[in-house]
Amino acid sequence: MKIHEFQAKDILGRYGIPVQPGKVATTPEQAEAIARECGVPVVIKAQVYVGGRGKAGGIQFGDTPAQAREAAGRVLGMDIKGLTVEKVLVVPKIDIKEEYYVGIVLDRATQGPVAMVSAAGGIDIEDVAANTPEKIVKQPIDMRWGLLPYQARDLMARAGLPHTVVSRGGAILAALSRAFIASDASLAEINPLALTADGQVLAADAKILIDDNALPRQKEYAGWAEPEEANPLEFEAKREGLTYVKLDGDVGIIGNGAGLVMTTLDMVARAGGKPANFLDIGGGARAEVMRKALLFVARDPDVRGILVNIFGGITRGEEVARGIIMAQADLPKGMPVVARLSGTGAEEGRALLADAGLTWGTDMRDGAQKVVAAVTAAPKTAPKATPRAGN
Amino acid sequence: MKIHEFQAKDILGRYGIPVQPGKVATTPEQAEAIARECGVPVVIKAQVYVGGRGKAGGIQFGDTPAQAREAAGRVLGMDIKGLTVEKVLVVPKIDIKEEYYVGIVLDRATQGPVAMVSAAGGIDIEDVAANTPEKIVKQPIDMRWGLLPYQARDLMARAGLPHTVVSRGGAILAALSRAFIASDASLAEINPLALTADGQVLAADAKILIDDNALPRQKEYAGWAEPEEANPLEFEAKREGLTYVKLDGDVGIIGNGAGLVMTTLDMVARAGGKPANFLDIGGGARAEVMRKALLFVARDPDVRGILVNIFGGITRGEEVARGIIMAQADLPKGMPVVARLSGTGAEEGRALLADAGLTWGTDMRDGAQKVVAAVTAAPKTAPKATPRAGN
Amino acid sequence: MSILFNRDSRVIVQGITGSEGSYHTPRMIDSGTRIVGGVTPGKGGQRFAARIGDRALGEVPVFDTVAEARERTGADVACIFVPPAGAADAIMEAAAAGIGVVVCITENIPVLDMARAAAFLKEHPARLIGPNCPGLATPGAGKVGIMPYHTFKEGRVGFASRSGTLAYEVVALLTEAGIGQSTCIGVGGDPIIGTPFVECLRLFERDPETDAVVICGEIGGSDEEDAAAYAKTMRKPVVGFISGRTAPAGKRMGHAGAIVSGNTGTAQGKVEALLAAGVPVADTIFDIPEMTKQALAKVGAR
Amino acid sequence: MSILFNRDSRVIVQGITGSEGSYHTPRMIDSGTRIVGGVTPGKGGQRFAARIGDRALGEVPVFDTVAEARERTGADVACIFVPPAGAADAIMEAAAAGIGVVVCITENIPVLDMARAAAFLKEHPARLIGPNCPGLATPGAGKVGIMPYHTFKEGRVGFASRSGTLAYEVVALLTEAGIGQSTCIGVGGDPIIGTPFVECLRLFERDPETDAVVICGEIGGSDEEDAAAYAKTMRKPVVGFISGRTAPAGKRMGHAGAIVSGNTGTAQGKVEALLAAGVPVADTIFDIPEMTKQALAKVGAR
Repeated sequence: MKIHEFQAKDILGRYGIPVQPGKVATTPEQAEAIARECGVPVVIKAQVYVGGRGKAGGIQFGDTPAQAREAAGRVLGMDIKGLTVEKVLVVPKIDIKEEYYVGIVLDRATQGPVAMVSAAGGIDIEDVAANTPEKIVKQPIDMRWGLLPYQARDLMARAGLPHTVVSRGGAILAALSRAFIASDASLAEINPLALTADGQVLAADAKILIDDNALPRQKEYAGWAEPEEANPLEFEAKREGLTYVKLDGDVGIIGNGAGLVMTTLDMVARAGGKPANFLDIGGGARAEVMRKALLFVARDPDVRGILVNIFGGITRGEEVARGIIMAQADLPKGMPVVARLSGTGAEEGRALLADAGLTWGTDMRDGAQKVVAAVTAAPKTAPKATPRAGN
Repeated sequence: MKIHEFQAKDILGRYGIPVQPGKVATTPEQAEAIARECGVPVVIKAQVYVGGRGKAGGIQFGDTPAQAREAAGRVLGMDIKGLTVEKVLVVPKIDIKEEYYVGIVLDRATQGPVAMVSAAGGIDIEDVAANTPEKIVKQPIDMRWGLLPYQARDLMARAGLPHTVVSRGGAILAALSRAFIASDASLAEINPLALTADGQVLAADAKILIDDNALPRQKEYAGWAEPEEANPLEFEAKREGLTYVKLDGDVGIIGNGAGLVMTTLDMVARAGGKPANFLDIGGGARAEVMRKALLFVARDPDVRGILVNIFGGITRGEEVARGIIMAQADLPKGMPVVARLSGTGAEEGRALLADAGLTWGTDMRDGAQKVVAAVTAAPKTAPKATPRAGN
Repeated sequence: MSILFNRDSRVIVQGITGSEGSYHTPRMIDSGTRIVGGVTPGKGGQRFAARIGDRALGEVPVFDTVAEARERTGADVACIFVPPAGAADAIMEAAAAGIGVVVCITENIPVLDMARAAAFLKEHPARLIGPNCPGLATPGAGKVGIMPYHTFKEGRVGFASRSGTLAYEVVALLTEAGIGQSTCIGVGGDPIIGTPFVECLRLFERDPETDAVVICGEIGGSDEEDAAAYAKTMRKPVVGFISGRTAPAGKRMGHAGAIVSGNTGTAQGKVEALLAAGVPVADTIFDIPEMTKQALAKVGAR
Repeated sequence: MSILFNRDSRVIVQGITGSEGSYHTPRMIDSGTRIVGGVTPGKGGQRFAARIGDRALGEVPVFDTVAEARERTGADVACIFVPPAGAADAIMEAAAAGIGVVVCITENIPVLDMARAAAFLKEHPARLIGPNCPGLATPGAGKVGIMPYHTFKEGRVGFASRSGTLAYEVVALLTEAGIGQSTCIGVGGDPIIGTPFVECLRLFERDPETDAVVICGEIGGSDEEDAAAYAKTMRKPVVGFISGRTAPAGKRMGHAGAIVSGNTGTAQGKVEALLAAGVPVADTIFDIPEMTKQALAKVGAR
């Protein structure tokens, strides 16, 4: 789960990591009041779930409270990579002398978190990793010990940070490790970790991702979930327990099991179509779940046909067929739905679909070809009925 | 550091361990109000820093709020082993079906905490350990992992607790381990862990000791420190950074280094005296600290003479001597003080003492004999002046 | 005839009385698996009656702890259906009790719980399959987990897949084509799993009853690349398939582990690594049976 | 001539720029100890100028980390003066960097920090002396810690004590009686220490330059009982002393470790265990020199 910079800094603060005092504004007037309270000059930072907001104009400055109001007015409502800025973080401007990177990511190879430090901070760490990997030092974190303070200092020293930063930066990194583990993060970055002209070391920006699987025990952070404006359907799907990813094609895809759905996407692409989404209904879905999933996919206005690909194991083919039939009444008129069923209950399911006059594929390839043909045949400019929300 | 039952239960509650809802009262009227709030019948439990309060009448019952008030009236102000009851915990009475013991103690042999479980709860666990040790099962806690939930359940099963308690009791013990480590406890006991007639498992009583050395980072718990009524001097000494233990004799003892002070006590005992206290002034003490220590020891009305035994290393003999001389003005008239100095600055110190007409011993044995002789010679019934507080 | 699990294996089910455990246990028994007991803390002393519809499939004892279960039943394999919050603890419990093969079906386990369990397994060696996997099956001996055993067929091709339903599809295609399997393993879709492809290949390479191996990979991580490097050194032929060729970067495709990060974990990279190691890669799953036959023919196997 | 520390030892001081470290480092140098560097995180690159009053005793480099210090100086012994909150971390840092002997002077370390450090030392073997101890001294070679070195005398009696100032008193009595010491160790007064008496006895037993050993124990724990059991098996004679005979049960006598719990840790029990093992126990510290002479005479030592 993504969280905003101000929320990430809130977490850091709980573990004693210094951050600029600041607050979130949703109106220019609030921004002015915060600037007055925390002292000018201030920085106004767009709070959106994407990187690169600086280049997009999402970071602006105010030398007076009035300027802070104006700057906030410019940033609020701005569109950054498809996301509308609804909040800005207002913090006192600091005089940064040097910028470093410290971060912790989950690493498959070592089967745990890895701490990383680079003297080259303030820029995209993936660029540093790609171009000058020797500028990043890494240390796997032993889950039994966490990142011990001395290990954090060692990393600082090995990354070539100034002597004066080794001690405080090490304490910050060790605290970041505690925050990472206690918050069930899958990524926690401070970039830049700033050394100011007056010798302070603080987190000038922060990014944290929380492990979705841990949200049941991270109740407070789970409550921070917000729709990602670019993908309101993905947010809603998550809340409904569906695994949905929006893609940029026009063929809706529904299946059970992540690998099977991915393979179905590949098969549709091979048949000349473009998948509009990934939707995994998981194991053992009943008719009602199938119905909801279909209506959910149909809510995407780009979708012009839907392929359902189910392997019947715990999930039963006849249940799936019933769900598809139930959905017909609420689907946009003329929306082609092709179902391909195999395994348990597949025959019963196919019979039900045939009785209802619906299309089915003999296998995954056949289903893919049929749905692509149906979408291609349909008039591109046909006015689409707004589907009713499945409930 | 000792804390009260209600405070220990507060900590347990933070880790999800079920306890009876209840509150602390300092007046009978408060007890009545709490009884009304949490529902009768209630138990009124004296909150004092000693065991055996039940036998002493410190636990009483109230079937109505009015009875709760009366019971609290009887318990509040009661003297239990020299301690005056100033607070009572009022909790709903539970119908206990079985009682178990779960506890975690620090174990020198395994160099860490050890979890213990016994089906024989509700009684003094030291008696169980002495008489039927086979009824206690133990598991050292690996500091790298903490007590894993399955290990806690294993202990429950091995202790022969009923099947239905294994799961919930195990969760409680695992939580107790988290509480122990996070709170820097040196002991944490739930005795009894109660199985109620309606199948609940909860902590009916709790005892936690906090490691004094960890108080700087356990700020909240450090704030819970209270004078132990029986030993107000010990509480005050701790606040002043002196290591003081009250004993039952009449010869005050001051030294530097725990082993040296203990050896001095032994030497005084061997010379026929009875030590009134243990006071370690630590390393590198200056004259002012010595003066304060002397006046501190003299505040104990039992003290009839004081032996100062200092090995001069970082601590300097002449500083000690100056402190002793400075204290004379504020010490009770006629209170004999014998000083024995060795090591750095010992000669200078002895010269200063001799100039001031004060007694010194050539070695520890000589010093002990001289102070015992002085105390024995002093008239036992001499009225003692109240010493002024050292400041 | 198999790796990890055979006719002599003695299996316990952790979480046997839960909804998943009680559903799948009778089906495991029905496939021939010798289930010797179950574990549900707090329900020790009870007996679990296995039943599918009207068919009674016997009773097994339930224990509070794996240690007890192992002591009393001599179990050497555990199948875990414990909910996510307790699943990593269940894995550690099984390993500490000396269970040799631990199959964890549970999905949605917090990843740091698995990081902790992975560290624990270094001190308490046990072979972990999963989590977030359908388990394993040895046609002719039975299954440990939730695979649709009736589509499987006894034979000499080892099979491993990161995805469950995709595995069923591919195994069904193999069976239809007359190609039997020695052991089929769902390695799991999480970023941290106990037995990645390379470990499966090592086990199959050593298994006298396996002639060739099919692996079905997907985007994310580098398990397929690691497998490719090892496959190069193997005597036995390997056939590969990679799903998610059309998956965009940065999106988690269902499986927690199925995500392309920057330019690592792409389908393209995996296909290239396998091809470079001499492992033929199927374009679609329908090509897998024929390629497997060719591989078997190459080593002169039945 | 010694155990743990000798003329060839290369010592670094952790916390060298702090008040304790900067006070004691010159005094260690003055005793002959080869101090090769110091560590204070954040002060790497500086130099520490050792000085007692007007006497300059040379300069040593300061490093940010023990790893750097060890790499650049070849240090094999570390002396820790780091404040309590960071002391356990300093111990682990030294051990992880490969320092063989770690002497921790710091007192008031939270006991669970030491429990963690003790577990860490099982994975990163290093000999820890202390914490909450005065360190060690090898007369003729120098000292690591804060012992009053001028009262020590080169010789062949090993010495170990849980208490600092008591140790100084007893060593002074030995020296006055003409009995020199091979190595004197303050093992520390905490419940969790790196090197209890029994380990000291093992080291002295193996040391060709030690003929007999004196141990000064106190109430609390069972280190003296453990030592007694081992002393029974030793070739070299041991003389014992126990302080705290008049200490009441349940009271912590200064040292965190000096507490009688129930009927364990009593002076009486320790005295009896030593006597039963054939270790003579001195009634007062004044008896120790004579008993040590008798012990030496028994083994025909100088």
